[in-house]
Amino acid sequence: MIPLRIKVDANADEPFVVRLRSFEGSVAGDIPIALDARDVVLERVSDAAEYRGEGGCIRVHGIDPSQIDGDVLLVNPHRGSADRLVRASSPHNTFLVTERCDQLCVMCSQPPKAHHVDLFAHFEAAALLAPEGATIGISGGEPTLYKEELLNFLVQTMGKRTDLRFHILTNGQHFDELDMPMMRSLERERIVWGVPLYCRSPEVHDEIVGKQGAHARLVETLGFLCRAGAQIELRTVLMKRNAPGLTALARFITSTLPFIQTWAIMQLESIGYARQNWQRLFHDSSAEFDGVGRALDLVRSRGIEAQLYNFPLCTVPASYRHLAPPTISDWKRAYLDECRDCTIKDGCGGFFEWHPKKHGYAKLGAQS
Amino acid sequence: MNVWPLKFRETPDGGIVFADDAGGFFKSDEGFLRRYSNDSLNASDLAFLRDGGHSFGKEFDLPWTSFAYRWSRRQSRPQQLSYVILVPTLRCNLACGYCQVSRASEAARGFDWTADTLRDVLAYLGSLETTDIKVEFQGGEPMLRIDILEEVRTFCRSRFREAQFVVCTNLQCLGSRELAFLEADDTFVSTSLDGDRATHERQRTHESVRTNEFFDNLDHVVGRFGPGKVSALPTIDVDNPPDFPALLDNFENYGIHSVYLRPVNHQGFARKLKQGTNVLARWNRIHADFIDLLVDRNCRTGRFMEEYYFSQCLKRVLQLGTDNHVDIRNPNFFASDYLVVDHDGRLYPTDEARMQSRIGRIDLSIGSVTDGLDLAKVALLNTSSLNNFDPDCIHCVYQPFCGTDVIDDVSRYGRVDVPRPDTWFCGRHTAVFDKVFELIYRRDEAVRQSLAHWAGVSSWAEEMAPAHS
Amino acid sequence: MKKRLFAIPSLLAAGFLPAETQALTIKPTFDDGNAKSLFDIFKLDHVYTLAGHRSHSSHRSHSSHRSHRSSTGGYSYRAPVYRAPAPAYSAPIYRAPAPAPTYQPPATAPAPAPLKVLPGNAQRFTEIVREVQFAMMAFGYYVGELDGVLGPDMRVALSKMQGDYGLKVTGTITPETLTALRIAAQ
Amino acid sequence: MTTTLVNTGRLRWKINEVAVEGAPRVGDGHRSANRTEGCGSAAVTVEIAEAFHPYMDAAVLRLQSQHPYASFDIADHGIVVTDSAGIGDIEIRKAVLHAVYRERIYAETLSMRLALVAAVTSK
Repeated sequence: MIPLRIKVDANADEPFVVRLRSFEGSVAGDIPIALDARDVVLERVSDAAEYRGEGGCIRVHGIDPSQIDGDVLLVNPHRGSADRLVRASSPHNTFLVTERCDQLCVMCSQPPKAHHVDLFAHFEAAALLAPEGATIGISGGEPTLYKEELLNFLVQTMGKRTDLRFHILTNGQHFDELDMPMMRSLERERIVWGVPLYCRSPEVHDEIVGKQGAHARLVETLGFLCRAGAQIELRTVLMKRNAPGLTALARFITSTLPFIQTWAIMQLESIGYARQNWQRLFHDSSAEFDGVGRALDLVRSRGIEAQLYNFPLCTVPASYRHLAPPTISDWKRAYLDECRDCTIKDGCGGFFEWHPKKHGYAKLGAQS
Repeated sequence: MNVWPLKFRETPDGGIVFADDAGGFFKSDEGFLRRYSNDSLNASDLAFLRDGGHSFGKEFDLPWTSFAYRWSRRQSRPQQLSYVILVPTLRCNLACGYCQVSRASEAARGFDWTADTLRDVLAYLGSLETTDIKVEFQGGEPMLRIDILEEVRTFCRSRFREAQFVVCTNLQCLGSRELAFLEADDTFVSTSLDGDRATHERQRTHESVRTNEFFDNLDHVVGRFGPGKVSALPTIDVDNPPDFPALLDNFENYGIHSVYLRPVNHQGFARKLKQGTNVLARWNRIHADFIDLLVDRNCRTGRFMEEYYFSQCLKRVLQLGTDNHVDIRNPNFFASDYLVVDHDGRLYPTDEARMQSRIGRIDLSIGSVTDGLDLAKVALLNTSSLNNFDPDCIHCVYQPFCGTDVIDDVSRYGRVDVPRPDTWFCGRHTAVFDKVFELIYRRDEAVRQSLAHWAGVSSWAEEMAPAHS
Repeated sequence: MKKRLFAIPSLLAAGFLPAETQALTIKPTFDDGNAKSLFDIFKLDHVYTLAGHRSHSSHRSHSSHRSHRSSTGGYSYRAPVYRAPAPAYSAPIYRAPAPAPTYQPPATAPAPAPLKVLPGNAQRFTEIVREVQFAMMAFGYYVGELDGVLGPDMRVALSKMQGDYGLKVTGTITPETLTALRIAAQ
Repeated sequence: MTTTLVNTGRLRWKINEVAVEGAPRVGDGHRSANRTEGCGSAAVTVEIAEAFHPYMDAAVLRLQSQHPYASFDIADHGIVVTDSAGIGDIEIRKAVLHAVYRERIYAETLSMRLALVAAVTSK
């Protein structure tokens, strides 16, 4: 497990953003003269690592500076901790812009909270300091609950950093036609909108997301996003409740959502509400893969890309494994004992760190 | 509920195939057709049509937007010029009977690029905006001017970010210089292999010595560079077709799994062949039987081969935006993404168009490497190069999947406004799409396996073939 | 050069219609600023590479692989609950907390400053650390793994070595430390 | 019922529509084709429902080009096909009905097609 929050001492009134630079093992000349105002450079390591920058000093505890070089931290001086907003060495960086949400999904991995702390200014500073060509995830809660701030954040950062890409999760309940000019002004190639849709039937979708009329509102938004030219990754978490309807959903995609860029069928992550309802929700795709396979083939036969996220390769029939790339974020990826000396391990995304020991897959095991 | 216009066509088994302008298709029956035409669709009809994306509530709602999207993706759009076919020489060291290009003999003079032409061609290529290029060398036999090939390749490698080269060669003579040229990773071979040895000799090499040369060279190239290097296609004479099972074995043992059956095209020297009556019907029969042979063989061997054009038409039916094959897209914009540079530096939209000028039938040239592209003439060609408003196509169920080929029409009939059902292009494509839909709606396991493979998926279940009764 | 005679003298003679009569101008115009029609938007990023044509079906173009983000990526860090640091790293011995250094966030507006991450940086750094570990082991300062990973015992070893050799004691791999250990920094 | 005068470019057709009171109204084009003997080879009359009458001439135009040997004439309640040797009754009736269906479908949905193209290509 890679820690995303570390202990930092700093005496300041408000939270602030810094970028850690070590320059260890490099020749003296390597240190660029023009450091950013928010860069802090490693000076000493004893029982803590001391960094100094324009604004003064901070002390980092409990982790070796070499593991956090280039990271962008949001330091919270009152709590003596900092969140690693951007980990320079990882492709999976996500900004949690709010914890509020207008839906209450049965499998929500991060159950929503009522309070909201507006961190957009810090996120903007952090994005500007991110590694070149980084893709930054935006998630929540529901990010478009703060649609104005979000769209401004995108316009600002994408304007100043033309190399940055964004992957934004949204339940598509809050767009309306007035947003069209702004949406069309965004550079479409650099944003992918991750939109969850769980079932062709409105009742089942509404029940899963815990909100009446959510499906109808989402269907409207998908039309809007298509006309805005947005790139859409449609996401369907596979559960007992919607597994039977997968082929019908596939047919709905080919006839009514042909404009999506890709369809991601995702295995369940056992955390948050999903953990509490695991037995009721988890669908063992290794035992019943037929519906999943036929759904994938139907959309792919129509030229729409479809993939399996979070599926351990051994639980997927061989002829579909090329559609199951490793997708579990590095910081929460783990392997089981059964994975030892499996020949296809490095192509496999493994399991979530907190996947239940009784993994629930009938067919699982090292592939020779 | 508004239902988008549906076109229809009866199938041999008494059913009727329907399709809308965006290519959404399904199969139903006379009863549904009558209800649809009489505005008396029942609830189950309406539900089925809505599910299939054939209807919408009001303009700009999701169903409407989805249909508009699919309709737009069905129309091809002009691209950036990034694919050139270069003809450095018309001379050839073979004398194939069906030669489409009316070659010049190997010793003839005045059929190669002069030094000036080469210079002008390179200048023209240099002036292209594209960052990536694909160059195909045709002829005559391009290997007779290996020197020109080398110079063009060197230039393109430095001028373009990515460059790929295909040499259409008869593989008759392969010296060390030619082999060295083909060795490069960015260079591929396209050759002809007319099925079985006997047919190949009868149609192309005429003497067994030359046939041996060809097969030895083919073995050598495939053995040395691996199957990915070589693609081949058989030209089929309707009067004397090859032994198709042998053809498939031959292709498979050279590691070539995609066979592109091409009928002899009666231009150039081939024109002098007597072709007998009703060539089209006999060609369609041969093609349909070949598909059935493939289905059975694939099922029997478990090693899947395909007929390239059938697969392309299958994908045209199933998918949007399958415009990567110039024979079948709509509109078929000329000089949009590719063109031909003849041995005298003149530019042509296709190799058939070059042929028409060569035999003095009609001048379809569209400029030259020195004067550049004749945009006015290209625009004139493009006006008739779409099927959306043709009086026959507007009623045809296959219109969204089909294409148009005005140059083929001119070459055969001297006009482009011949009623479609009377043209070779329409007759041939109607037959191919009939076969595609026959297979899509057949239930037997062998057909399903091949269809899954040809469509690039792992299984083919009934939802692939929407039906309503 | 002499004008060649053709059986069909012109395109019009072959039935081609004059250019302006094209009923439908679905050729999107590229040149009118950014006002886009739905047609333009729907056709935006669907560029294909020409794979096949009449005389030879040359090689199939492969579809480019797109990046994907997996699980809900629901959060980059857990809700306010504090997580223990990585178990692999043993907590340092407790010392009376030194007063927290003061930090005054700069007032200037955040400016774009992309971090240049050269490919292979991480590899190179691990190599250098492994060489330092090896040298430190040779001089008797380090007894741990030669795994190229800097941990607390390497930090203590570095400080001790720097002290003994009269170098500036930082506990980090400084340029003068490398020179002292006769390791060339690539 | 008005007298519809349909100008199809070169040909000028005149159809007089007479609504016959009390005549059995059949809601759809589903009529039996009855064959009346006499005048050379047998003539087949395919009855066409009123809703399709405006499209009979366009249908006849296409049928004539597709079946040059047979001749097609518009009568009061349908289309009479003569000299259709070699094509069975069922085939003729289907060909005629399908032709009429196609013309009606095309005419009545043309506005939808034009609206789609306009909406999709407008800036």
